[in-house]
Amino acid sequence: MSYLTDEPIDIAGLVRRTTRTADGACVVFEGVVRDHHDGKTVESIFYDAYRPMAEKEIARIVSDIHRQYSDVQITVIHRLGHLRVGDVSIAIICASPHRAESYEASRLLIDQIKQTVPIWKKERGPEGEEWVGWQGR
Amino acid sequence: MSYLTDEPIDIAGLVRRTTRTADGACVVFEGVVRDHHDGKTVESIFYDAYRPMAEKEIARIVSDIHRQYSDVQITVIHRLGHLRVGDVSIAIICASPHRAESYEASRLLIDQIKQTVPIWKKERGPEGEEWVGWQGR
Amino acid sequence: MNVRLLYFAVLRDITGQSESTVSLREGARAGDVWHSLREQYAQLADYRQPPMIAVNETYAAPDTVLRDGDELAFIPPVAGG
Amino acid sequence: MNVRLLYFAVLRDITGQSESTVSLREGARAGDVWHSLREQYAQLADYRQPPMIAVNETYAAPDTVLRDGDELAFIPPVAGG
Repeated sequence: MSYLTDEPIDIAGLVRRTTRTADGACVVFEGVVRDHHDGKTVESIFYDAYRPMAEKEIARIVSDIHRQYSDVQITVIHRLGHLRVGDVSIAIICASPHRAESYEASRLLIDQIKQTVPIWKKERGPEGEEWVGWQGR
Repeated sequence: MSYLTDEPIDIAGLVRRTTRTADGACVVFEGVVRDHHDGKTVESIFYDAYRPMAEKEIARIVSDIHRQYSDVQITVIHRLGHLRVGDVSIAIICASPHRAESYEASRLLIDQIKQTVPIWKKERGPEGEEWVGWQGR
Repeated sequence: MNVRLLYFAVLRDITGQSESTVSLREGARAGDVWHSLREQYAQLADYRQPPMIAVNETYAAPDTVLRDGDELAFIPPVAGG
Repeated sequence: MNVRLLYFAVLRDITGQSESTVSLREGARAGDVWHSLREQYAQLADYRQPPMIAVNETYAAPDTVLRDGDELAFIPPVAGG
């Protein structure tokens, strides 16, 4: 299964497929395109990726977290391409018999995905466009 | 707005109405009826509440957490009545510009709601039915 | 004076009613009502301590003095979520 | 020997290409390729240190010795999520 998509993310469907009958808790994280960043207005974002490496890197992170939290069923999907304000860029679904593990796994997953997965975003606004993280170096 | 419902919870609709254009993160907690509890098989659950007091108590908790996390937009809804395995009993939606606050607020909300809101559940399984928490005292 | 007593969950099953009106002497406390319920229903005999108590939809201590027209409820262990 | 060099995000914009084949002497290291890119593109002059480096879809250190047929990519600061 791919961790990347060029289509809108069907979160309800993913939640349904992630949660097993033994699960009493499901924690969903949605990353959403917001209308500002570093004091600038954002109208849309273009997400680019080194696709095969991003797939491998997300798989590695999911496998690491699953090893730590074996009770947690995990689904991760990151959307690429042009997204507008309010669109969901990433969904992380964690389901488990008890809630503590799903909260912890969810938080670790998004933190690690943001740190190492080769995905980039170019923000577009009234003042032009810019690759996030590059100009600030 | 009521915090209680007798109908299935429309999570996607609640997420859409909770998230503002300034929000970059949305954390959704779903409590789900699971197929076992304390080693016993569960087939369905009946949720009962002291409705006016439960409304007030959830409102108080939401207001407390909102005071601590003023950036977080919060929606809470608890379903009552007969639920089957896999049905969502509670949904907590937290949206904020950055993710840390939504994770923390979400976790505190469910922990506090489980502690003090006058809602009860009667589990039904092949061995009969039982009000959770009472027999074990 | 009269107090409206509400029954929920296991207490509704045990007593077979969802509410009743109880007549109390002036100065009666919430905990006193629990003790007379215990005397009435054998299944409550083991529960010397009352469950949580709500007076007028707010949690209250067992020694809360009741007033005419109050709404009283004993709150069995909650299990929402 | 030849290495396939991939360009992403800001590096694709700066170089105007998505990939190229670079000929290297035996023993060349990943960091060496970054330094020749810097000489070629004025916009990279300020970036003495390379961004993160991937060799064959795995993160690697700048002193990694390259082999014929390797796939090399410089990874600008990531911003997924």
